[in-house]
Amino acid sequence: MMEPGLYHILFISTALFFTGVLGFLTRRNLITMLMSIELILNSVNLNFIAFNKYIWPGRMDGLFFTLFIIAIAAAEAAVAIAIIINLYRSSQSIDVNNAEDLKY
Amino acid sequence: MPNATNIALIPLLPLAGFILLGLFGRKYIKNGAGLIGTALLLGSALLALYTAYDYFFVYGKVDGVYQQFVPLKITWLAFSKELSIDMGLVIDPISVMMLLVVTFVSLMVHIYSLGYMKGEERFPTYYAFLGLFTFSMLGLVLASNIFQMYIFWELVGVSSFLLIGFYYDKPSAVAASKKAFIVTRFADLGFLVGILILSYFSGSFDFQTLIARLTSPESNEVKNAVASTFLGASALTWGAALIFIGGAGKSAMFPLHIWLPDAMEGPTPVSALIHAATMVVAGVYLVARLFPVFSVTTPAVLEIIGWVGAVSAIIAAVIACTQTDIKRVLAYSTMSQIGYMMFALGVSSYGGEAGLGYTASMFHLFTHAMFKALLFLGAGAVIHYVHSNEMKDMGGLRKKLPITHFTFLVACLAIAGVPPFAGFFSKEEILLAAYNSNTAIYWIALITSGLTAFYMFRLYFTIFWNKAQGEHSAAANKHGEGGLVMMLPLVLLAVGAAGAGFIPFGEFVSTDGKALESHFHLSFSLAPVALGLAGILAALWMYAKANDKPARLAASLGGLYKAAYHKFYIDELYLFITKKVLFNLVGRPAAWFDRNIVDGLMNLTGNSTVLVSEGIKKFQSGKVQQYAIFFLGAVVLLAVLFIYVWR
Amino acid sequence: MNLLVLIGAPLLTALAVLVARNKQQVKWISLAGSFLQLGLAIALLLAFRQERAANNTAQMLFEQQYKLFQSLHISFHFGVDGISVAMILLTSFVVVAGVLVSWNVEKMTKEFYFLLLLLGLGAYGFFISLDLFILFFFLEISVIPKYLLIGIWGSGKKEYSANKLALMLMGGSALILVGMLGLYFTAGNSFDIMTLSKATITPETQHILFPLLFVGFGVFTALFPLHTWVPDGHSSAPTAGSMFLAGISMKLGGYGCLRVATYLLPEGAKEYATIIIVLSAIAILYGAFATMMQKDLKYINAYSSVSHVGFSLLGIGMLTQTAITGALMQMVSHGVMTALFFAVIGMIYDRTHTRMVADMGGLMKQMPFISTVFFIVGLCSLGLPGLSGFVAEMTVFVGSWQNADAFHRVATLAAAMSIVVTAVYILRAIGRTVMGPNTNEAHLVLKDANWNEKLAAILLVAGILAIGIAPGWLNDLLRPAAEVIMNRITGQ
Amino acid sequence: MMNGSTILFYLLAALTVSCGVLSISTRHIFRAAIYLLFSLIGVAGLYFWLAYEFIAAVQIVVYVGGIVVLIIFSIFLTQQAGEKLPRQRLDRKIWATLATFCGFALTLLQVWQHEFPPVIPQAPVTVRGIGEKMMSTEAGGYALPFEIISMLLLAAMVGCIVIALRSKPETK
Repeated sequence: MMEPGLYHILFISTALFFTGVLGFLTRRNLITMLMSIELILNSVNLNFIAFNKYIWPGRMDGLFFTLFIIAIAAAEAAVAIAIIINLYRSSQSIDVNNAEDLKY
Repeated sequence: MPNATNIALIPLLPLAGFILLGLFGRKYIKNGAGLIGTALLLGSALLALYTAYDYFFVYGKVDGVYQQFVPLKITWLAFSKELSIDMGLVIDPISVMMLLVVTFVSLMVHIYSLGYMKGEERFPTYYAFLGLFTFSMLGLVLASNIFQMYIFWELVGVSSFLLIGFYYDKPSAVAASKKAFIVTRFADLGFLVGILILSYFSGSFDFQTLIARLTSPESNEVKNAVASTFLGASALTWGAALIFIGGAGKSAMFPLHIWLPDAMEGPTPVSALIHAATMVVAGVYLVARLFPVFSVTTPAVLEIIGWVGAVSAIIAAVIACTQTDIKRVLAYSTMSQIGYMMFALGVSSYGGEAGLGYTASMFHLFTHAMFKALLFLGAGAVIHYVHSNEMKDMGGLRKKLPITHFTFLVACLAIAGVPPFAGFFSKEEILLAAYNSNTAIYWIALITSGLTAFYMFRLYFTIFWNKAQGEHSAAANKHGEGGLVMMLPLVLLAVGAAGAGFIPFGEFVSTDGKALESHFHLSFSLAPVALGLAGILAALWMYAKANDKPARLAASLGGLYKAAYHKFYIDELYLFITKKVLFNLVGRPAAWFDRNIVDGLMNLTGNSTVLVSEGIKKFQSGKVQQYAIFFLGAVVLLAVLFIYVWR
Repeated sequence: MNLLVLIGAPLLTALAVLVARNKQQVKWISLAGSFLQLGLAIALLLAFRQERAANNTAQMLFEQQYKLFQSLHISFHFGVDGISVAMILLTSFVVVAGVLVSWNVEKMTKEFYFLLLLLGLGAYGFFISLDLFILFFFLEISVIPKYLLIGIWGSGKKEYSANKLALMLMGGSALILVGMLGLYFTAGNSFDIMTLSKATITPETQHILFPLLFVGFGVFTALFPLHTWVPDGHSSAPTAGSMFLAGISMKLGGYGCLRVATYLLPEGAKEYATIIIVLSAIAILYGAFATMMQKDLKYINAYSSVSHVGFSLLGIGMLTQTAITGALMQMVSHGVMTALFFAVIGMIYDRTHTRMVADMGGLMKQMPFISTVFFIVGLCSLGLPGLSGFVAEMTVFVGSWQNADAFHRVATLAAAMSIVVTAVYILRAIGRTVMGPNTNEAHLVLKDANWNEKLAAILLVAGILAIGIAPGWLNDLLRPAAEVIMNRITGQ
Repeated sequence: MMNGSTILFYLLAALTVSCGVLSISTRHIFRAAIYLLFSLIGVAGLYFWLAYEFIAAVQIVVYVGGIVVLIIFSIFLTQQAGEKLPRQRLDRKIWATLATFCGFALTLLQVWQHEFPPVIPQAPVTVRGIGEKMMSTEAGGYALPFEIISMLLLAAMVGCIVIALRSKPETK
């Protein structure tokens, strides 16, 4: 065991990211897919913060990006859930495999 | 000097008639159409007569030689400085002679039709077509340019087509008109290619230039042409032979004659004009027009012409003996007589005494026009009276139709070569010419002349004698012989048929323009006249009274009779070639190939595009996660590629 | 004469049609506009002859140039030589006739006439353009309306035909575009035909570019084996559509083959002449034989168009001045003739509601006028002297025959053979439809042509006769222009 | 060498990753939401560990307090209680796992192969510093993005309302 540093945090964020990706790819429920997306966003946030901390500690760009991403994530989640609920209302299902009316 | 305006007016007057009657005839002129057409043609005929007088007796002869004049030449279509299609008028002995024949016979037919076609629904159209035909025929005769001749040649063909198909609601008439057009068209293809070959080597379409360049063996043109050979014959021989094919098609020479008997579906006066007196001799005229080329440069082709003519003459004569439709008998007789004219040209050579065949051929053309037109018009009068073409519906008509009977007899005597009628003189010269140069052809001609007399009198006796009077249907007798307008042409033509032989033809028409003495040998004439009389007597014996001799004779001849009756199955052969070979083996596969292979390839291109896009469409499934997997996979793949492979 | 009026007149007419209030107005505006175009075309012919008579020997007359995209060297460059004048005249005749025979179109009349006029506009623009880019622009203008005309107003399997036609023509356009860009970049960054004609293009480049351009334009003019849009397209198109398609559109291709491919790339033309001759000879004979088996009048004319247009391509491939003149004459002649043919077929179809030869008979009795016109156009098609087809075909033959080797001879003979086959199928069609006994009771009450149909037919017949009886004027128009092209080919 | 900070880090890391994995693997949707909640809390803890208290606070407030609650509400709206989530198709699972692991491996490989510059310790940022920077209109200030984000949020709000509005039935 060694002192935790940038590599450790990057490992966590990578793991979280691909966990989210896997969830996004394998879940059929739209809400759980949304959750996976939140995981992905969080892993990105973690990256930003870690880089800000370890590589450019004198600046705040990573921090601000994180802030904005959180804000946008909130908006995104709200819109996504609105869409999901609307979809549920119209087709009584939020299975992603059924939501394919707009193909071709 | 020839007067260009007068001569140009000869063909233009009938053309005016065609335009006038064609455009306004149906609505505004109607019954006056016949008179207008006839009047215009009368003007034309008078001008032709004047021109002939003027040419033969006033200015045509210079130093004892009839000259060729080209009073008018307009460039119609120029291909290059040298090569152009001109519209010109040529005045020389044969063209003037043809002018006379065409205008005279056409005038007779015009007058005759006033009675014969009276009451027809398309009376004005009929006269319009007659005008078109006369115009085209005169244009052909006067052509100074080989392409001009081809143009009018085609126009003549189409007017013949229109007139044969005049009764357009009769399927047989339509079929006959199509057949006539297509067969002659096929022959015209040969003519066209022949023109192209000759004009390529001579560098001109103009008759005068072309003949001048191709008849001097030392000229470069001839040397070039002889140098280039194809299948063992020189290009020039091919060209001349192809041109003759054109002539043979129009003149119904064996084996391109099959259209002529069917062409009898047209109104009878039309048959008289087109398919007896004028258009069918266009082939003879063409050979005569290019005679110097044929005789000087390509004697081999001339020999072919002679044999084709002789074979046609005898085959047609044999077939004519067996036919029962009177117009068909006359049609085969026409073919046979044109065969005479052809082989007369074929046995002739250029210049002086040796050119007797040429003179004889033209002479026969002239006399034949008279008596054959007369025969047809007479037959028309009979048909008009009986309302049938079949011999078995006729008989004993000599009292009912006295004038017709008399004129028909004159014509029969003329064609049978009985002196002193016209046919005797011209046929005599032909036989003499043949005797002098080709004995085999002479014998064929001699036998043919006997056959001619036989089948003509077979016709004559069956129509006018044979049965007792009144045996044919009473319904037919409503109108009498057909009035003055129908009888006048018969009489005038009978005068021609009886007297035309006394014209000293050699004085006017010969290969080189110099006068040719016609020699008359009593001893030579004996054989053909005797044969002719024998033919007549045989016909008298068999057909003067109704009996079973013809049937027994036919039975004893067996296969020969049957073959002749079926026209030696040539029609069937053609039908086989066109229907079975051309349609089924060429046309149908071509159409199938186009629909299925060529178009199939196009559709294949289209369909494969559709198939590919159907395949690609699968990717666009609407399944978000599938997209995401592809996306991720592609990102990873690209990342690997960019990082490790393409670094 | 300002050439812009030739584009302006149809454009204004088309716009006026758009704002017209009702069908009557649409029709009369179109008619007036098309007659105006005819008048302008005739005025152009007269002005052109006058200039030439005044010894103006410039290759192109009435040139005008306006910069469009300076950076790409594209400009509106207009000018006419004899070929263009003849083609413009042809177009104006067909447009008038097309407007007249469409008098009974009830479905979406305004749009129909608008598209017709647009097609005409494209053709006029195409024929006066001296800039490849603008030429291409107008070519495309004349393609799209055809798709709509067939797809909306067509009959039979119209969607299939419209798609096929549009796709094949677009494919041709794509080849043209590539060839054009090739020219642009290899010959000094210019789209201008006059500039390009003076540029030196290496034989290797021509070897690549010529097939692109020739085949591209060849698709438009039914180059074998890319002709299969012709039968389907024609048979599905409405009458005026067929007339425009065969009368004008196929000529765009022929004009392009000559003006763009052959004129600009003479070495390529020489190199590929053999292939062109073989293909066109096949098209002529094979088209004729295929026609023989058709039962539908429109298919008959469509296949015979393939055969006839083959003469144009044959003439171009023969590369002699006379043959090229003949090819151009054939384009003009075939344009007028085939437009008339389709017009007549349309008239018959409007009445009998069938195009099957076997279902008709003896129409002469009920419709003497239409039948007579049918006769005339049929005779023209089989090359009767005195009508336009003869002049054109003979000129091609005479021109072709000037190549003295066996290959050219055989090709010419094969082509000449088609005139017999043509006679067979034309006479069969005529014999069955207008002649013969009446086979259908319902046809006994049919009426003859209306005034508008008569006018259209008379105009086109006049065109056929004008070429057929006195071909001199057309010859004078086309021959010098063909000579310019020949000089470029022989390198003088 | 284990000190409290290190132990804390590993605990937080374990919490975050394990809850993340559980959240995407459980077949009970409600549990998934709760695991997500803990995972997010773990991330917030990591922010604390990194001494970014403000971000950690925002993370807790927005994610834990906002988004997860929103998700739970939507689960209530759309899901029958106790119902298990449907299984995914096996082939898709296999492909997804394959692609994910490849990506994961590749990324880690890249991360470990990369030499980052050495760390320079600095004073932690204060909330005041964040506030000043955010409102600053000078170079390097974030006033403009801030405004844009606020516009975006407004737009999202309007969008949500529009989407969620029950459309009037078009029967008439």
